[in-house]
Amino acid sequence: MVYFINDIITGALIGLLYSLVAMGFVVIYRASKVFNFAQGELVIIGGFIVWFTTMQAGLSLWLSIPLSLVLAGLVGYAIERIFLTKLIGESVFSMVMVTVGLLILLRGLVLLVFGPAVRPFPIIFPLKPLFLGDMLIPMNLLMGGIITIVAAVGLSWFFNRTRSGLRMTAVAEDHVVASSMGISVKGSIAFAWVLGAILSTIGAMIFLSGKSLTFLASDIGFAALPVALFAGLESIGGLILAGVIIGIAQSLTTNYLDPLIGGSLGSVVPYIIMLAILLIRPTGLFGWRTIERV
Amino acid sequence: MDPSGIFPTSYRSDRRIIRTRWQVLALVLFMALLLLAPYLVSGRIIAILNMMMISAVIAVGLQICTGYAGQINLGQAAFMGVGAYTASILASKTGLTFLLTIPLAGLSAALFGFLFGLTAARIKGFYLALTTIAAQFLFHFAVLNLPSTWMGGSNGITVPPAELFGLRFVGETAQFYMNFAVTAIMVAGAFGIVRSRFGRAFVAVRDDDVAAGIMGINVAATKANAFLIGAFYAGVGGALWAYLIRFVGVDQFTLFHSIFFVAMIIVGGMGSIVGALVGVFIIRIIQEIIATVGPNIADSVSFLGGDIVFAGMNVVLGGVIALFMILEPKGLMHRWNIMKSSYRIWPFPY
Amino acid sequence: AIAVAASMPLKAQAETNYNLALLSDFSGPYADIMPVLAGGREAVFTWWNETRGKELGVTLNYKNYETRYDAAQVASLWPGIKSELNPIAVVGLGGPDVAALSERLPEDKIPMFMATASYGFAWKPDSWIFNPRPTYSHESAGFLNWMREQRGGDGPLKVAILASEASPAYVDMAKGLELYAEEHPEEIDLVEVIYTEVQPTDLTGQMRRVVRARAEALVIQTNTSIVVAAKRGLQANGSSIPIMMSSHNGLPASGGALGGLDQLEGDFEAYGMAIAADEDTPARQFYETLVADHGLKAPWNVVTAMGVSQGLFVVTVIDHAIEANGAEGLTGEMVREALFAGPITTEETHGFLPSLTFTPDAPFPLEGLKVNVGTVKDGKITIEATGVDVPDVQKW
Amino acid sequence: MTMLELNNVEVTYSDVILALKGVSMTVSEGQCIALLGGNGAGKSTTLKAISGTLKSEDGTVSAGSIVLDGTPVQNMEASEVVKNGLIHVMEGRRVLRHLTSEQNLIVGGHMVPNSAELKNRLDHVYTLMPRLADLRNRTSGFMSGGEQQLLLIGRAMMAKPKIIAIDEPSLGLAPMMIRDVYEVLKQLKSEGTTFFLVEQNSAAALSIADYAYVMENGRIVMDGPADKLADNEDIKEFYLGVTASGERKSYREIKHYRRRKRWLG
Amino acid sequence: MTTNGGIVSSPLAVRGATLKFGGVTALDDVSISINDDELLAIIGPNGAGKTSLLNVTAGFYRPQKGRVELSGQDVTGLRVDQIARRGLARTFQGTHLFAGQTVVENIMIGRHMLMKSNVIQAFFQFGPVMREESEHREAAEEIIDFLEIEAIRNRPVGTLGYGLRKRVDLGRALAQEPSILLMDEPMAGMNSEEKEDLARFILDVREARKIPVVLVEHDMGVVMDLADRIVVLDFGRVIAEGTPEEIQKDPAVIKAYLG
Ligand SMILES: Nc1ncnc2c1ncn2[C@@H]1O[C@H](COP(=O)(O)OP(=O)(O)OP(=O)(O)O)[C@@H](O)[C@H]1O
Ligand SMILES: Nc1ncnc2c1ncn2[C@@H]1O[C@H](COP(=O)(O)OP(=O)(O)OP(=O)(O)O)[C@@H](O)[C@H]1O
Ligand SMILES: [Mg+2]
Ligand SMILES: [Mg+2]
Repeated sequence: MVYFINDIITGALIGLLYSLVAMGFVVIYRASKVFNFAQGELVIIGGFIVWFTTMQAGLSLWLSIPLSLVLAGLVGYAIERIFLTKLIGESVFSMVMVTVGLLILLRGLVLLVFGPAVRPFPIIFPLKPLFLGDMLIPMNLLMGGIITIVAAVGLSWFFNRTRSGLRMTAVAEDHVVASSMGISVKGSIAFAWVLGAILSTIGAMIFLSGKSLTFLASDIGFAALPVALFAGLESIGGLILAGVIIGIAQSLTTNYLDPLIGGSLGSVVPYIIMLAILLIRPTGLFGWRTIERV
Repeated sequence: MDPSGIFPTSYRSDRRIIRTRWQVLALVLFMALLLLAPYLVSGRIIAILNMMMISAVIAVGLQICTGYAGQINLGQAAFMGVGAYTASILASKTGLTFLLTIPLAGLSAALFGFLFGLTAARIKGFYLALTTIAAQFLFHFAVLNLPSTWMGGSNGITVPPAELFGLRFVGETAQFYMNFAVTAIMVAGAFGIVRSRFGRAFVAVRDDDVAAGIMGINVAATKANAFLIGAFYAGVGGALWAYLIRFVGVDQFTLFHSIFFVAMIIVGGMGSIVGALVGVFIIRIIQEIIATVGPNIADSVSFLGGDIVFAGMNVVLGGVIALFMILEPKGLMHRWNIMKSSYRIWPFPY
Repeated sequence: AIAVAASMPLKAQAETNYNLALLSDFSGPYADIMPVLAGGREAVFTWWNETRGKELGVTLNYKNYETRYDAAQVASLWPGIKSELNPIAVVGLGGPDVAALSERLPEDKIPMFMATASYGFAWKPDSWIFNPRPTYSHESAGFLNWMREQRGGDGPLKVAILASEASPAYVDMAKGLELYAEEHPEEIDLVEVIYTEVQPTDLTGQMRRVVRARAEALVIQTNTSIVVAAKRGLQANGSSIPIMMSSHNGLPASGGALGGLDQLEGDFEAYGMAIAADEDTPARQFYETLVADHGLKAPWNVVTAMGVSQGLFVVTVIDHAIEANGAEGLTGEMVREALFAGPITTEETHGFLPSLTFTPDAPFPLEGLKVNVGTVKDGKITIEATGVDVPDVQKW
Repeated sequence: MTMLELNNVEVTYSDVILALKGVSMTVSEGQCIALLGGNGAGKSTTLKAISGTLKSEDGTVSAGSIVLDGTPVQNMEASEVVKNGLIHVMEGRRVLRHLTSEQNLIVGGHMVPNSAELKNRLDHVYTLMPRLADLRNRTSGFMSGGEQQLLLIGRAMMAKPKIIAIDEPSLGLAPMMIRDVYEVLKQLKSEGTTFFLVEQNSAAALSIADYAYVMENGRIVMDGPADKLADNEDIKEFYLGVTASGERKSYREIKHYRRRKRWLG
Repeated sequence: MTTNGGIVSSPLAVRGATLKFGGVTALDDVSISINDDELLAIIGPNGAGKTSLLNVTAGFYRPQKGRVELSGQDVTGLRVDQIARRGLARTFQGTHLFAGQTVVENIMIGRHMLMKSNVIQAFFQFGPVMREESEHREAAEEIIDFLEIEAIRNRPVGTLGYGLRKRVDLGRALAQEPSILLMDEPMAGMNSEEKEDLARFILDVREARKIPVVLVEHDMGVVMDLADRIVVLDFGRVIAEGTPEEIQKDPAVIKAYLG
């Protein structure tokens, strides 16, 4: 029973990590209506920046973490400047498709800049887990979970309660209308990418702390997708709930069902849950409902 | 816009794709050249053409589903896989002729696609795009976890060569003719579909599904149909793939492959069959150039080191694709059409 | 063939030239090891040309082809390779090469030689593709039996295996061992078969299952990332169940990714090939020769060893073929025949490979198989055992 | 003082379609000008050219200049044009559909420095258009066509621009509502706002405008003080729908005949 | 009026329709029925529920209470496309055209449901499909001639001005060969010249096709001149019904709407 509870807790925490990565998607979507297919690549880039500042440049964690976040923000900004600015005014669809190109490009770029080797990732959170009686909880996930919740609360306050948040929402709603109201679409999208890149980097730190880094890490982007859709693409707060549910379901499947079937149902369970939810609520739990009017 | 001097004289002639005598000539010449290709160019080129034709069938299907009907589909490689597996199983277990296995492969992929298409009745936009990713993962999971006697599990399936009247389709030349025949039929069929009432219904649903419904179009069925047709093409392409490689394994049909199919239709231009073909050509050609030029560069500029050159090549591939999308977000066909109409009214600027 | 000439200037005294096609993956998933692996195998061809080749009047030319580890790319490259090089042998790399060419090579009558262990799905008679090593399951079964003997006492060895469904090859590793354990309950008790992602989020929970099942060994033949995550999971559980790795995710790679070999103290790597340890073995000596005289630049590690052993495997077979058929007019078919004609001795491969006896029954030797075991002692890779017998594994 | 000046403006769509063929006009501060014209004449295009929203439709100002309050704004980013004091109320009822009516208004006033002022302006809009007050928490995408039209006008008011360029404000409004809206416009005008009014309801437009332009086929074909134009026979017939003698024609009596535009020949 | 087993049934009848969205009552027990070959105008202030009434009729909204009948058949709860296939066509407030498509293509989409060919025939493009295409294309061209939009036949509708779009919208509805036509503010955004043109088209349609038309419109001149009968809605209720003369004099209507 203790183990069962432990599995639930660990699952929920892993789910929160998915939520954090998914938050990268959602923030970009919420502020620009662009669905970023290259989110997983942002995670690796963030990871490599952290690796570079710590393992290569040899900075202490206190220095390298803030520096990495700044650098990641710059990368996000650069991506926006190079790839998306020119497309403002074009259909959102073209922007989304550019992110598909970005995915292919960034994969190559990571390989070119950082090389293909498997790198050790710095130990950012203590390796020693937290012991609660018989239960043990990985420190990186625990602290990551807290960070995720704080970030979610903060960002959802920002988007729902502040005027800047409302401005970005307006951009996501309709680029042309927003700019005709004097809202800088460019600024909003740039902000979104900066934030998205920073969130991805934090995600990378939690995900990879004490582990290894290769471009395989981008798979987390696709693991986080179901969480974003489950919550609904506009909902930041909803990510927490969605992440926890999906994380727990996945953990219980891998630990109790997979041994029985001798396969890896755990890795597809998030997608199955997502499909089921979307069939009931086509825009996720808290996503904006499609408005159809004639 | 028609070239001046060309006026359609009947509704049928107005429907024609090919409108001038020169175009007829060009098409005939092109087809003849293709047919003679095995006698004109090296095996390597023929092999590239084989790959292109198979990709073309799949990309054209995706174009119908995504470009015409507006249903973003990131599961095309999975649908292709279903077709490839179907053809392989039928060919290896029942010895059925490829004349039957190829259409059956299309049908079974179509069925799988249709199931996902049904969800499109409720799920829209990005939500739908991302549920099609689920198709990808579910396919992968199913192949690996169903009893291995069904779909070969992790072992994959070896495919006997296609045979017709004792003629074995092995080697790139023989396969070229087989692929050519199938591709020609499929592409011609695609033109038929998109210019028929179905094509118009697809476009209607893409542009405004509310209005489409009120026009008497069954929106849910149309979307499901779009998936069905798109997946049918993918299935046929998958079967051709199976006969070409003669071994299918689940890792040949990944999400990354699906993403490349999407890239192909974007580069070529959404909503145009020719665009899909152009996109396939461009992306495949870049890949082949990289595979061909890369080793030579690595050899001649040895101070760079092979790893840098090859990694750089991947960047080039990604970069060129991204660049296409940035500079020509509406695809090459769009640029072509603009060029065409400004050429026709030349020398007047407008 | 300009490139061929550029990469391998023709020697005036050589009378006969043969071509080898080298399939590489410099930009796909194995880009990390490719440069080193390529260095190893190319150095062997240089060595052979400069020594044996000179004696025989034969030069082996080679050319690398980039496959991006993609079956479609291999398939479209192949006809070009064939017409451009007309190679007598292909030096392959991995799964996509096998997938794309397994049905094609018999038609074109050109054999392909791999570097890695084999897979259950390639285990078919009359193959044209050959591995110097048996399947991963052979290797793990051999290792586990050795471990059980080391442990002594009664009862089977309790074992867990960590695999992934990300690639069918990874599934294959688990399936083979599962079948072996099923058929040999007195040897191996497979207590856990765990599937995870290629870059796992967290394996603490899964490792607790392994610990609670009292596993005595954990087999991970997939990739480095999984080894790292599993190690962290075991550490969190305060456990030191030894991990058995394979060559491509072996001690040096995994140790590097963990930030130091000391983290892997007491863990093992086991495969049917020389262990790249510090000890002065014949393999090590041959490596030093390659470095000193034949331009090899790669460090002494398992990947280099893999490249060198593959190169040696190829040149030895060709050597046999020349002996049997003379230096002139060699064909791919003759090369393949030579493989079955007699064993490739461990001396011929300078201790990189055990003695190999191929039959048309399988793409790898079915008898007399051996694995070597390496471990980390005091932060250093050492050879723990050599020539460990591989049991008879049934096809799955 | 000249608020807005167009000099020989040409607009092309998709590099090939020439929609404006050299349009010049002047709007002085505090003035209300009306731009009349048939379907496809290029009225909306003129507004889009001024406000910088052409780009989203693949259009550019290919010749000529547009000067807003001393700053050249042709091909300027739309959000920058707004900073120069112009708000464009676009046709097509483009509300921010998932936001509530009030959130739409707040977005309109997003440049307001403090929230007290924001509240003030909201109240001002609500007193001028009480219907919007009733709807404040309604998701705007679900509102009726007319309600959305009102919301757009309210949203423009929130920004308190120097000049409002408004595309068919009376579109889809009930007769009583049109009167109300024009009352509001008059009120704003008296407060000093400059208006650039594109309108099909010519009677209403001419009643408030000081000066009017008539556009056909991308060209200005007629212009003059509003009251003068209102007396012009053609304007009466084509735009005001009254016969030369000042009587309204019945739509039932319309016969199938081609009319001739006198100013074209 | 069709006689159906002795019972006289109107081409379109809405009986006691009530439609609520959360707290908003868009329609409150609304009943209307239309006679053969009649032009019924529906007027009312903004937000009165006119469009909602059309939406209920077309099956786009499902009323919580009440029924919709087409020629005596209950069609409540059918999908929009099923209702369209029973002969109901409509134009939209604003436009809902297929913006990227040309005028001809838009009109051909309107004919989709009248066409019979299947996918396989379309794929192989043999005989019947081609014949069907040509036939329907001819019908589409007739509509284009009728609406006098020949010149813009091959223009994408996205590039047309508002007024022409409305005309194409009408063309597309006519292409469905409806037995009843609903029009939601067709005159909005037109100057009086264009209104006259459109009025003429509406009159011609009635003359040629002899179908009943339901017209929602805010232009009183048009409504009073064209309508045979007028229904006035306010806050989702019918507050008056009668001939134009009666309505113009009705004090409730003057208070709520005309002002
Ligand atoms: N996006 C576009 N692409 C191409 N041509 C366009 C585009 N938008 C408008 N046009 C063309 O430019 C001309 C002017 O259109 P505009 O929308 O300005 O007309 P308008 O006067 O506002 O008409 P309406 O009263 O019908 O709204 C028209 O001929 C139209 O076809
Ligand atoms: N889907 C919906 N969800 C919520 N409210 C709605 C919905 N559709 C309509 N309404 C509300 O119902 C009321 C009636 O709307 P409707 O569109 O029928 O008005 P209308 O009479 O057509 O007005 P207008 O003349 O302005 O077009 C409005 O207050 C509108 O806000
Ligand atoms: Mg307009
Ligand atoms: Mg309405």
